[in-house]
Amino acid sequence: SKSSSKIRLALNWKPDPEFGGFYAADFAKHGLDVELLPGGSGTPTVQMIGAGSAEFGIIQADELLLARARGNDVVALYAAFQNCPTAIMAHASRKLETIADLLKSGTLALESGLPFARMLKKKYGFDSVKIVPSPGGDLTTFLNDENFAQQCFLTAEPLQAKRKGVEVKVFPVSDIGYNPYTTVLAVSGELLRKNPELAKNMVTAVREGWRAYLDNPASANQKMHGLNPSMELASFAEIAEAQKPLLETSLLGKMTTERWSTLAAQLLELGDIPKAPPAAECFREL
Amino acid sequence: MAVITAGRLENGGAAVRLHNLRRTFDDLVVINRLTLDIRAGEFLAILGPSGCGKSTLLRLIARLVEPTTGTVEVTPADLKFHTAYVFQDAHLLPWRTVLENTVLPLELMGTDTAESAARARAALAEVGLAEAEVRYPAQLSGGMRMRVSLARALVTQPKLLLLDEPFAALDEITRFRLDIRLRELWLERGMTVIFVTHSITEAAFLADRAVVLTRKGGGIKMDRRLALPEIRRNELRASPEFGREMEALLAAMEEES
Amino acid sequence: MAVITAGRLENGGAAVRLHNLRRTFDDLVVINRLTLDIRAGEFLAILGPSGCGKSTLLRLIARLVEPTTGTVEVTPADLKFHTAYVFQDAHLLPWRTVLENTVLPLELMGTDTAESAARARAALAEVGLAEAEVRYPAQLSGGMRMRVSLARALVTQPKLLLLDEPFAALDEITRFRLDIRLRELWLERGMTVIFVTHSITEAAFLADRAVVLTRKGGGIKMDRRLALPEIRRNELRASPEFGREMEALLAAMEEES
Amino acid sequence: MRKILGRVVPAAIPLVVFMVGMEWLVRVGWIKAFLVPPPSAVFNTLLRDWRELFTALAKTSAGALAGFALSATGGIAIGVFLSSSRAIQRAFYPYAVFFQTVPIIAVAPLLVIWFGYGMRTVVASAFIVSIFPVIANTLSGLLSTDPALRDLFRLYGASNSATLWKLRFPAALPQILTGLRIAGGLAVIGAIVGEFIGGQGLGSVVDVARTQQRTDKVFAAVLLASALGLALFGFINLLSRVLLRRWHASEQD
Amino acid sequence: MRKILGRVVPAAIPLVVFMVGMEWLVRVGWIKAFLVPPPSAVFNTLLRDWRELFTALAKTSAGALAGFALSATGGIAIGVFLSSSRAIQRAFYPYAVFFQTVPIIAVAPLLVIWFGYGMRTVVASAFIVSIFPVIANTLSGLLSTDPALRDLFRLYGASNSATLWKLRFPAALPQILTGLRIAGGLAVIGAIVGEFIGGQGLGSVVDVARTQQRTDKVFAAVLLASALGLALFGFINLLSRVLLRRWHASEQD
Ligand SMILES: Nc1ncnc2c1ncn2[C@@H]1O[C@H](COP(=O)(O)OP(=O)(O)OP(=O)(O)O)[C@@H](O)[C@H]1O
Ligand SMILES: Nc1ncnc2c1ncn2[C@@H]1O[C@H](COP(=O)(O)OP(=O)(O)OP(=O)(O)O)[C@@H](O)[C@H]1O
Ligand SMILES: [Mg+2]
Ligand SMILES: [Mg+2]
Repeated sequence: SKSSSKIRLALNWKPDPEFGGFYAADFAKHGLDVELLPGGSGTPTVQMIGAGSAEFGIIQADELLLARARGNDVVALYAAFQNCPTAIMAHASRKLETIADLLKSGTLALESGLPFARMLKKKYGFDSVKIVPSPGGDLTTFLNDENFAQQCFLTAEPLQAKRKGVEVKVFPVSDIGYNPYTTVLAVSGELLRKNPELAKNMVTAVREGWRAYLDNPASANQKMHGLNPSMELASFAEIAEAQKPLLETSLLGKMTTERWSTLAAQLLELGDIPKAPPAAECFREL
Repeated sequence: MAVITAGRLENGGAAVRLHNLRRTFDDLVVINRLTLDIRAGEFLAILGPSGCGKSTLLRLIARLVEPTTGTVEVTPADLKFHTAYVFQDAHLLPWRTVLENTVLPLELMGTDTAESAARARAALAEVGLAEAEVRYPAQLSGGMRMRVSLARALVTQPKLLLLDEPFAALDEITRFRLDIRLRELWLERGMTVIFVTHSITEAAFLADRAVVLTRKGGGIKMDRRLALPEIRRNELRASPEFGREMEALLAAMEEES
Repeated sequence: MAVITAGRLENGGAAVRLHNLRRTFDDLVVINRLTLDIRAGEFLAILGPSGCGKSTLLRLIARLVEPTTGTVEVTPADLKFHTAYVFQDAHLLPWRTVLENTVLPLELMGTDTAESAARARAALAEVGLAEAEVRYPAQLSGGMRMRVSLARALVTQPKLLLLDEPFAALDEITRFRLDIRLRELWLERGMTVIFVTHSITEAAFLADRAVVLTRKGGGIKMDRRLALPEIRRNELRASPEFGREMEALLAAMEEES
Repeated sequence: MRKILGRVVPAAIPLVVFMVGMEWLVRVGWIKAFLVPPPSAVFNTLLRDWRELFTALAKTSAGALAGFALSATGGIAIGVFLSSSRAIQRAFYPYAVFFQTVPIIAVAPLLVIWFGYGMRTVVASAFIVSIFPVIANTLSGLLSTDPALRDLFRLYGASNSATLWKLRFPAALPQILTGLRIAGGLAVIGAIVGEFIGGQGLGSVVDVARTQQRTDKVFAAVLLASALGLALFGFINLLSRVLLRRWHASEQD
Repeated sequence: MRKILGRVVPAAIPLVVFMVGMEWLVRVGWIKAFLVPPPSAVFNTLLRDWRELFTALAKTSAGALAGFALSATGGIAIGVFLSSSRAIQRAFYPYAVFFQTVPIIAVAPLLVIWFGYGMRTVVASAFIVSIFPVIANTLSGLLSTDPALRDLFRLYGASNSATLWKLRFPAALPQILTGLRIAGGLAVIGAIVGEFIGGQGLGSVVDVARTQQRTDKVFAAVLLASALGLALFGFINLLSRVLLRRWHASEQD
């Protein structure tokens, strides 16, 4: 069958604990020869899946809805992060209580164009805060300016900031009711129709991989550190531990119609998509 | 003598017919209503005050400049293999040595390399530059540059040779020597030579026919066949016939000044 | 006459002393052991076969080339305000019109603009280019370009005028006229003139002293004071004294060929 | 009028051919619309979102032009400085190369901290990206002056500044203009990269449209950026024509 | 040896001065270390992480060099093509400008999809970013041929290709080399930008080090990129020296 040919899985960032389960997976056991392709800033995984330049890819749920609305038939198979790790962090010294407080002054760096940013704007208005582009994981400005808040990954930048001696307060975006699945394994609709078996094996392998990683991240961490030596081994362990609550081990990749529908409704309301697709189109339980 | 003359006529050179030629640059009329028949194998000198249009006339004949009206007819027509031109300035390629510059026309005509080099060396020896062949133009004196340019024109065996004051930058001794050599080559090869010069003596010494252009208006002031022997030696310069031709040319020139 | 002579002596021109001068380019010895004293106000012609080092000598005097060994001494020393040079090629700035090119030395010396333009126009008229002042160099004939270069040298009132075959590209009539004019200017202004020429006649006609360089070895073959009257007219060319000087020069030149 | 048409029409032909071809390829499905939008969609977007796009274009133009102006003056000045001696070239030219190879994105935080968010960062980025071609072309132009003309100026005791302004600079002009042609396009790129960091203009539009997977809008913005680049290019060509027409081979027909 | 020292020393002086100054400024706290690392820290990183950094440098070099080689050949070819007539210039030169002003980052998805992850995307990016200066300089050089020499070739009935290779190209060489000087640095930048997307080499190191707040490593990587740029630059200078020494003013002392 197809399983003998090489399968590409496009990641949207370098090897790090966010992808721990994929690196821990034993694909060979399921007859798969998978190559993990680490990405960088701006790697367009959704388009790559659609265009067939990778069989599988890692995306976010909201990306998938946007893609489908643009005619790119991509289907989610496995959601690693049940809870969205995207958050906003501010200096603890500002003594902010809520996101609403945070939006009353200072500067906020947000990744341009993300739906949750518009949601924030709709909810609270950006009249008294200065919105600037996200520096993408760099903390220089944040460290330099107490009144600077920035979008972050719950498990990444806050730890970094602490290490640099800055106490931070973190506001997960799920607090405002925006909670798309993240680090979602996706495939093109076409491939799924043609070779459901392959997709099933893939999901099985990934699920086992995540289970293994949650049980014992050390060896996968070692492997990833080898591939991404710029990140220290200690950080791998730290993050692997910190991200556990977001993964919700009980579910291990499962997705629900309800959450997809909620997300679709939110995007529709924001005007990001012209109409909400049926949730069943968006993901497949294998 | 007859032998050489026969050889000359056999080859024949190119014939040039200019008919009612006119060339202007913007408002400036440089050549006007100029009609001139140059027979195959003729040695024609063109004289005229500075700026009167001599170089323009040569360029028209070489088809480097298009006539505004009128026609230029050269037979045989294929300029590529039949015309050589020594420009008023040397126009050497600065990135080529003397030898490489001399060989250029042969290269462009696709002549075999070994033979080209030999011919180029012979031409350089002719102009007294055998020793300078590996130098670059920037390392030459003004007169040496002009001589390279001359050698470059002589490597090919043109049917039509256009010379624009080729010897102006040379000392008189070298100049006299080359005058004689040019006349010899003409006799040997039987090409048509059109020779622009500022020197009335040189015109009289070299040519069989001289044309003096008017200072303005772009026409012909005088067109004179020179009654002088075919073989010219330095002694000729002192002869009364020579003096007579000189005087006629000088008179025409003076009227134009 | 005496008035002019007095004026000439008053101004004085620059004196040039070359002592044991040597200049080589790589292996090539161009000037060697050359010692020459040029008095203030002298009119010196330099002759020699093509490539013998005449231009190099002028460039050494103008300090555009450094001697390999030996010394060049010009008094008064300030070249900037005292030297003008007509190069063997015209060397005009292609982006400037004829007038703008002529005015350049005055501009560089900081002369007032209105006066500069007037002087440049006068110099252009002198060389017969009054009508061409708005043209660009690319629109000129070869002889016209050289005349612009000459005009450019004459706008300043140099104490030392270096001329490298300035009239080579001109017809004989114009050349004779400019020969006379140059001699007049020299008498009026009393500058020192060093004049490189290929024309033995011209050297004899213009200069008070002529130096013939050797073909090789970079030395002096002949250094001769010309016994001719101060004021030179075209009639002089036919006189026996003139013939005698010519012959002497010719003999020296021929030995070097 | 004829003349203008004569210039625009040849340039338009490949464009039209290309556009029609693209439209066709996308329509028949050989190229996927979510990768490359059909030209018609891009035009629609240009029309529909023109207000947003043109406001952005105005900002980008301001940033790119300011950066370009700085590059032009700074680059020429540095080129002039470097041309003054071989030793100076050896000492400082490598730093210009160094400066050129620094990826803006790597020093983005410094830009933001020094210049703040917004226009000044954009201008700085446009400047950094576009200055080197001006330096390189100015320098090489200034070093190519005809030695004979240099002698002429030396003879008349011309000061360094007179030699520079009356000889070396005019002689180098054709090459300097080529440097400016290159710098024009780079300034536009630099401005857009700066806008990714500093947040405004077409860069911002592209950034947002990318996350939104609005390829039509990305292409519309890119098209406008290119139009800006072309306008700058056209301006420099015009300048070149005016300055060189009378004397330089490259501007004669 | 002396000669090499004579070249390196003047270039090193400003560097040393700058380094010492920076170190001092950071040590006394005028510049914050998280903004700009002290040079000593950068050196430490270079030593400590040399294996990772040099592996990355090797990849980036391969990408940049390949892109540069493509730009050089492609740019010269396009310049030659454009120089063949005014009409062709009018028809196609604007597209070269267009091509130049497309921000790589905006068309990154296309690059990745057409060229895949890794080296080919990096090469494509380096190529796109660096080709225009070669085109512009080649074209302007080819158009500047001395008309008198063109006449000479016309007279001898030289074919277009002979005129190109024996006249116009050698005459344009000084300008083409300037184009290559610019393209060298840009190819390095282009490669790094490509690596941000395609994920390898120094680009990747910078990308990760940024998120890890390792400014020392960012600077170390930038330093290596610049060294690569300098090496390319040095190579072109050498080439220029060899090709032009005998006849062109810009390479004579
Ligand atoms: N820059 C240079 N490099 C090398 N050789 C040179 C250079 N300049 C001149 N020469 C050589 O020096 C010699 C003398 O040159 P120069 O120009 O002084 O001759 P000239 O007497 O003026 O000749 P002409 O009458 O032909 O102008 C020539 O052999 C020439 O090749
Ligand atoms: N390309 C051009 N554009 C404008 N005018 C030109 C051009 N070429 C020549 N002329 C003008 O045409 C006239 C004749 O020039 P030409 O070069 O034919 O003169 P010439 O007789 O060769 O003079 P010389 O003896 O000085 O070389 C001059 O007035 C010159 O200014
Ligand atoms: Mg002429
Ligand atoms: Mg000379």
